[in-house]
Amino acid sequence: STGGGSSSSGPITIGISLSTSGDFSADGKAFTQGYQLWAKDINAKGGLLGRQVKLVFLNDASSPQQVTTNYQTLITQDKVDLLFGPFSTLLTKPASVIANRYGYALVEGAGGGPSVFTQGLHNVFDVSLPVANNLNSFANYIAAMPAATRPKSAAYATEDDPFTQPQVDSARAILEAAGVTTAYYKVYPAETTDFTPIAAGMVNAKAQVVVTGTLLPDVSAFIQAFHQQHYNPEAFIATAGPDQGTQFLQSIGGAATAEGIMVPNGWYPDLNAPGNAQMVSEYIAQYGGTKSDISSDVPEAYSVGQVIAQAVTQNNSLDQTKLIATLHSGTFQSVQGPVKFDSTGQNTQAQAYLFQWQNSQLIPVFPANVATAPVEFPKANWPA
Amino acid sequence: MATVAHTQTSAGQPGRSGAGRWKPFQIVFWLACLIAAIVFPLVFSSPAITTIAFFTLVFAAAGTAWNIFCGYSGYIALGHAVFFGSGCYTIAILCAHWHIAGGWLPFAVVPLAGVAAAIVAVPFGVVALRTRRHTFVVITIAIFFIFQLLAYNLRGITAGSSGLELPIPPWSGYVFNLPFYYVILVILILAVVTSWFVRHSKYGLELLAIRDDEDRARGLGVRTGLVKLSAFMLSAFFVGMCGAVWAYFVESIYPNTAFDAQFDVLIALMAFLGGLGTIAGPLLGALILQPVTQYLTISIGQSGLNLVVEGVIFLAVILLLPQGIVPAVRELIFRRFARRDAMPVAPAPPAPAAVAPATEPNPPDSVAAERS
Amino acid sequence: MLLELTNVVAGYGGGDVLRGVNLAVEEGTITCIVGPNGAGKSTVFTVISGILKPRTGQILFKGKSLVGLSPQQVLTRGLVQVPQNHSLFPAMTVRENVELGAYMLRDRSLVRKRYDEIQALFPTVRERASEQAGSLSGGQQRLVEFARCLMLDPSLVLLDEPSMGLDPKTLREVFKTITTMKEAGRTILLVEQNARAGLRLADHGVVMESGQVRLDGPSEGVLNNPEISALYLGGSVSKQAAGA
Amino acid sequence: MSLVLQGIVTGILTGGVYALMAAGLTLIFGVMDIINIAQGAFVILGAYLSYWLSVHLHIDLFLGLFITIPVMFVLGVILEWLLIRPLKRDRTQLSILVTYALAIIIEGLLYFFFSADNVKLFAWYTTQSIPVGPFYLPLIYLLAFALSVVLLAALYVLLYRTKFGRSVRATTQNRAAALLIGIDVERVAALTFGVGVALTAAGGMAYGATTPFTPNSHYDLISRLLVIIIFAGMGSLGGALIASVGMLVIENVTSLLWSPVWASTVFYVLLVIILLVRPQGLFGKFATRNQ
Amino acid sequence: MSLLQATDISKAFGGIQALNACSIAVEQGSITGLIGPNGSGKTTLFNVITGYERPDTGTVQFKGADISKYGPDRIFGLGIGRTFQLTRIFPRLTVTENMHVAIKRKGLASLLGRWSASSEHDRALQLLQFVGLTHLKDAPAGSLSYGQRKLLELAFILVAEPQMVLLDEPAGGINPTLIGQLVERIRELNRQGMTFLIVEHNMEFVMGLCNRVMVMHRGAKLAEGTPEDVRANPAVLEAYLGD
Ligand SMILES: Nc1ncnc2c1ncn2[C@@H]1O[C@H](COP(=O)(O)OP(=O)(O)OP(=O)(O)O)[C@@H](O)[C@H]1O
Ligand SMILES: Nc1ncnc2c1ncn2[C@@H]1O[C@H](COP(=O)(O)OP(=O)(O)OP(=O)(O)O)[C@@H](O)[C@H]1O
Ligand SMILES: [Mg+2]
Ligand SMILES: [Mg+2]
Repeated sequence: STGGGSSSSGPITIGISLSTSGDFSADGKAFTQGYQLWAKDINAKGGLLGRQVKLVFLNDASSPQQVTTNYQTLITQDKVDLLFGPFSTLLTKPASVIANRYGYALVEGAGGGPSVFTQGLHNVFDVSLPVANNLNSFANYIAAMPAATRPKSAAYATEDDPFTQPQVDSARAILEAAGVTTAYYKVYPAETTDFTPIAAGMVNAKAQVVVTGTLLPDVSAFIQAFHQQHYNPEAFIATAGPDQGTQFLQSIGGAATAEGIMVPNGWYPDLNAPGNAQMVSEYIAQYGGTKSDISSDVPEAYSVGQVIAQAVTQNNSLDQTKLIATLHSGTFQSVQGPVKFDSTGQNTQAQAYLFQWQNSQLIPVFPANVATAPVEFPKANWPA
Repeated sequence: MATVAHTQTSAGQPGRSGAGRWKPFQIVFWLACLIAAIVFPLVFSSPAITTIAFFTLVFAAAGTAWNIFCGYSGYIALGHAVFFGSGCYTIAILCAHWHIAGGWLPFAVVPLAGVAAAIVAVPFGVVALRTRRHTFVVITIAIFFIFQLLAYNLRGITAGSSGLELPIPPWSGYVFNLPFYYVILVILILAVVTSWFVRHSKYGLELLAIRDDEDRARGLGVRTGLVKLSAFMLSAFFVGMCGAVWAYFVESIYPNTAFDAQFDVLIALMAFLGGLGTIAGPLLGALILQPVTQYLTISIGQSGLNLVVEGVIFLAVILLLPQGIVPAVRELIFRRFARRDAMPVAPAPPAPAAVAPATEPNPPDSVAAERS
Repeated sequence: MLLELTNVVAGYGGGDVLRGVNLAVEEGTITCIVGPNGAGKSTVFTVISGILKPRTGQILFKGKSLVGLSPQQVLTRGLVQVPQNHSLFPAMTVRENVELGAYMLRDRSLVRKRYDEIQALFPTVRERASEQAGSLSGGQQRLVEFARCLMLDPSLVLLDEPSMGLDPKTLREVFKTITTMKEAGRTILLVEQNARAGLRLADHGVVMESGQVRLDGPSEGVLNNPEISALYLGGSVSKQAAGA
Repeated sequence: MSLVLQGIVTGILTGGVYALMAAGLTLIFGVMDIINIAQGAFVILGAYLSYWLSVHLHIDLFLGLFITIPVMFVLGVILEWLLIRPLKRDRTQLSILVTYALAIIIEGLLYFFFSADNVKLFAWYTTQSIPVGPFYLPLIYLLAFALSVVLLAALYVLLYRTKFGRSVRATTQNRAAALLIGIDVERVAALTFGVGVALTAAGGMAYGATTPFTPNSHYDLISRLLVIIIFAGMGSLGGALIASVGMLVIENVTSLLWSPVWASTVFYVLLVIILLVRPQGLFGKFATRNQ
Repeated sequence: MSLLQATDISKAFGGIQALNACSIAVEQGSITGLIGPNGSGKTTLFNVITGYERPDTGTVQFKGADISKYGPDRIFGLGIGRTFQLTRIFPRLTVTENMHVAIKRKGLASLLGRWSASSEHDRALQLLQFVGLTHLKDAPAGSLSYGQRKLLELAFILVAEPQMVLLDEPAGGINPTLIGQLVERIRELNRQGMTFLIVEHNMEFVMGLCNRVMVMHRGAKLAEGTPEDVRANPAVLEAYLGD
């Protein structure tokens, strides 16, 4: 390694462990893109504290054991100046423990499971939306509908995962309070490969609203099954998957099928937030495609870089103790909007937006102040 | 030690004629290994290295323990992650239940985790050990999944997919790994010594007989059910302890990391690679495989090519040293001894002893010497 | 000479098991190899049939070398072997097992004809035709193995202990069949621990010991050689019984 | 009630896809006594081949099989020659290692060429369905099931009605004896491996058309496939079909009537119970007796 | 009371009645021969006696105790050892290790102690010497020739010193000279109190060695008596010996 940590003139090194194989490899790839875009941008602007930024990536193969090794390697061997987080709650937990052991701050964008923040660590910061509230904007939108048009029943299915299940449960509570009955509620194992029985159960429940706590593979399987079964719910929202741009469209067979599908998120390509437009255009320049092809993993990663950069700049130092203190006290800007951490490290300022695929675009539809179009309700039928 | 000589003959190699001279070398070899293992983290003190060393020892100990049952009895179990996971959950639950804080105390819970795993091995073994060969392999896989699914679904005990946390020791990063390293080293040494005793006892011979022909062994008075189950429990006990130490080290466990299918495959691979049924085999397998995979993941993992390189290394080792590394190396050494000694699989001297005098004298050594 | 082994040296990974075997089998005769256990008799067979490659030495069959040929190629040359143990396909029926003896034949009607002849010869084959071969008794299996080798019409048959496990009546049948084969012009090379019976059946006797041929000659001569008799053919058990 | 019926029907149809994937495994297992850990990876490779053909050359998924099946067959024959044949002793055990290595090599190459993104196969029929009574039967499942039945039947004929099949079974049961009656056991092994791998091209296509996949998906597959073939009894083709269908039906029905999280548990518990009663699997045979 | 008594044993496999109400008794201290045509049920009877097969009906008594429901390990423990017709040794263990598997374990100490240091080791080596396998004592048993395996199996049964030994075709595939020595050895062990029940098709061996012979036919006992009686019995001639 170049040992950038000790020299004050060489580049600032930032250590990151991401998954290029295993369960999280698809997200790992998008996250890598986000981190790299940020580094490119800041270096183009003259770097951080006047020094260039260099990212050191290690692959963790989606294994917590490897994450443990990786962050120790990054800290003690590569002597990196700063740490960025890995992808997923599962990997963020061991990573934050290691970072804590060496007094490092761990800023991350995709480790939002509640258990990350109950470990009693003061060095972990999640720049993204606290997971449990993710679906609330959707639930609130439905709850706010006039009683006459408000759907009467909802079907819920969620993967047994600390990321998805809390969101679905939270949405369900709001909807039930608003009088939307639960026609179906099932948790299914994360390893499921055959989704037909769950889909069949939801089809059978004939609910008007479908809420799925899914990642990409499951949601596309559900969509295919609903399509085949000619089941057209009036509203269909998934915790994740529809926000993954091209990958999502590929896995469901094209944008026509995506019409009307909703997803909650803290970000969208046209969000009016510092640096967002630039990031979007650079992403397209670098990786091609259109702005709706951008996975929401990208801005999550990008924001991590932005927040750390602001804190470091404020301190004019790479000192980790100061960094942690600053992160706890300050308010920061990111492509996902403002960031302010509470004492556990969750972002209190994060906004939950509701997005919907309309005419091949994923656009914000709720809350009204950011909506570029009204919600398409009921959702269009599946294409023939 | 005569260790290597014995196991070697049962792997189908020439006999232990050289064992006498072999023995001092072995003692020196094992002592050297021991000393190297003790001073290693003091010399290479970087936590990045000691972390890998720690994981390597975890696998070495688990692989050795796996071998005590599977290597000797020939029952290839792909469900030892059940014991590893039981160890993980036992220590996590007990620490939470007894409010044990991070520090030395949780290590005291480790043997309990081993005992818990051994207890789990009883119903597991009673069911699985009634079957053989491929059916056994698949039953262990199935039981593994049952346990993993239970860990997911018995939320009251395991917290389901949110996982459990262990107490965090207050040690600083630069010395943090050392206690873990030495604790697992002790477990490893215990496992190796146990493995050695089993291998050289009548009990171990019975396991080996079961491997070759279980029904025949029964017909010679071997209480196969009891022998298998006890070895299975012994094996589980050590794997459970490994799990507990590992869990304490990584500090958060989930159903899919504690009960990890890859763990099942990995320890079996290590034993195969090093030499199934040998004492040093699983150890060596872990010593090679674990650092190599971790290193490859770190160094070229970005492209996904680490898997390709790993696979190719694997293939090369298997195709070049098909019996595993230990037996292959041993054969090499024995060849050298055999230059001076006669090979035991020499041409048959006059067969029935009583007939011998009438036939021409026919010293087997001459032929053997000229051949090797 | 139909088959001729010259100075054959062979072994299984370790040392040499055959240490320069010289052996000649004359066409149209029965040759019987006897010798102590572990002398290398079966190894001679595995070398001839191409399963084990000799280290040095020559094997000529009808004047052409067999060295380096695969077992199938050896079989095509007209050489069939019945090994000493377990050569049935246990989960296949007796009938399938016997028919597989003619695997090399393409002519289906010929296969059928041969099968009919064989089942006429051996009642066990007929009666147990549709049962799994693995469920037969030891002797019955041995008989099926023997029956199977009759499916091909080879010029040389190698039989490794055909008598083993057979009851006296069946044994006579088998020996009679061997004689019939010889009369039909086949050549037979057999190994027998039932040495006296084997040599009485044979024209030619070979005594092997420690991987070498110790004596080779007309079977009468071998049988009557007092030294050989004492060393390899055993005394009579009943005589000893009388002494006890 | 109709829900249960639907669970059973879709279980049967998805079972067909699994049978197709398992058939090659059971064949290789039965004939060569080799546990081909790479079978799952071959399935995924087959799926990616279909994907590549359909995305880049716009070749229909089923038509593409005329390309992918021969390609996978040749690949299988080459790999057998290169990797399995050199194993002279302890083949059963070593082959586990070799095929595991093969699996991770395939996985690594797929990451390299196709990235880790989730992929799914599409054609006009993947979203179509046919109304039957109160519900719809997805067309792709019907097609995949039909494909599975056709291929399994062909394989059955090959194994039990041809001379090649007889030589395959003979080799399975007694290799040494097969050699002695003139069977070219090496050729049999190569062809068997080839056929076993070729089947994954079809299995992979059917899988990819019904489920999204990544290079990593083979881990989930292989354990399920292994379970199926042992459940069925090794080497039994009809058994593989019935076991696959049984597994999927049990899971579907449990999932619908009780809960998806217990579906696999119920299946595995049933599996353990059945194997305890019939260790040779549902349709396996024991041919050995003590004597 | 006979040492071993099998009463009315029946055993069917599918349509085949391997044993049909078969009863035999073996006296303490005898060498009893069991002969009969191929497939007459001799091996099946051995399997039933030694616990490898459960009889459909009938009981087996050893020293007066019913052992029909015991497993092979327990029956061996009671003192019945057997060899197999299709030899079964432990192919990957060395010849010496094979010898030690059968040696009785006395308590936990002997189980956990080193076998190579056990007191029976010398006896094992002596027996190997007797069957002519000393030079192969460290070779894996799987590399032995057919006859050598048979001898090894015999040797490891004998080293265990069971009270009663069942031998299934001990002479098949064994060199005649060695058969002579085997006979001697069996006689000597018999004098020391070991009881033998021997299945064998080698008539010379059976008639010369056994003091009592039983003939099986179609799963039942056809005849029994001294070797001379049996040999002269026309039913036996018809069914087994032929003319
Ligand atoms: N597969 C093998 N590996 C190593 N050594 C072997 C192997 N097979 C046989 N041998 C050795 O070769 C020698 C000769 O064996 P072979 O089987 O030819 O004897 P044989 O004369 O047929 O004896 P038998 O009468 O007992 O059948 C024996 O000493 C045996 O130990
Ligand atoms: N497991 C089994 N399945 C089917 N049939 C069996 C089984 N075991 C034995 N038999 C049948 O029972 C009969 C008796 O067999 P057994 O082996 O006892 O005969 P044997 O007297 O020992 O004959 P041999 O002299 O040939 O050894 C045979 O017809 C055999 O096919
Ligand atoms: Mg032989
Ligand atoms: Mg018998």
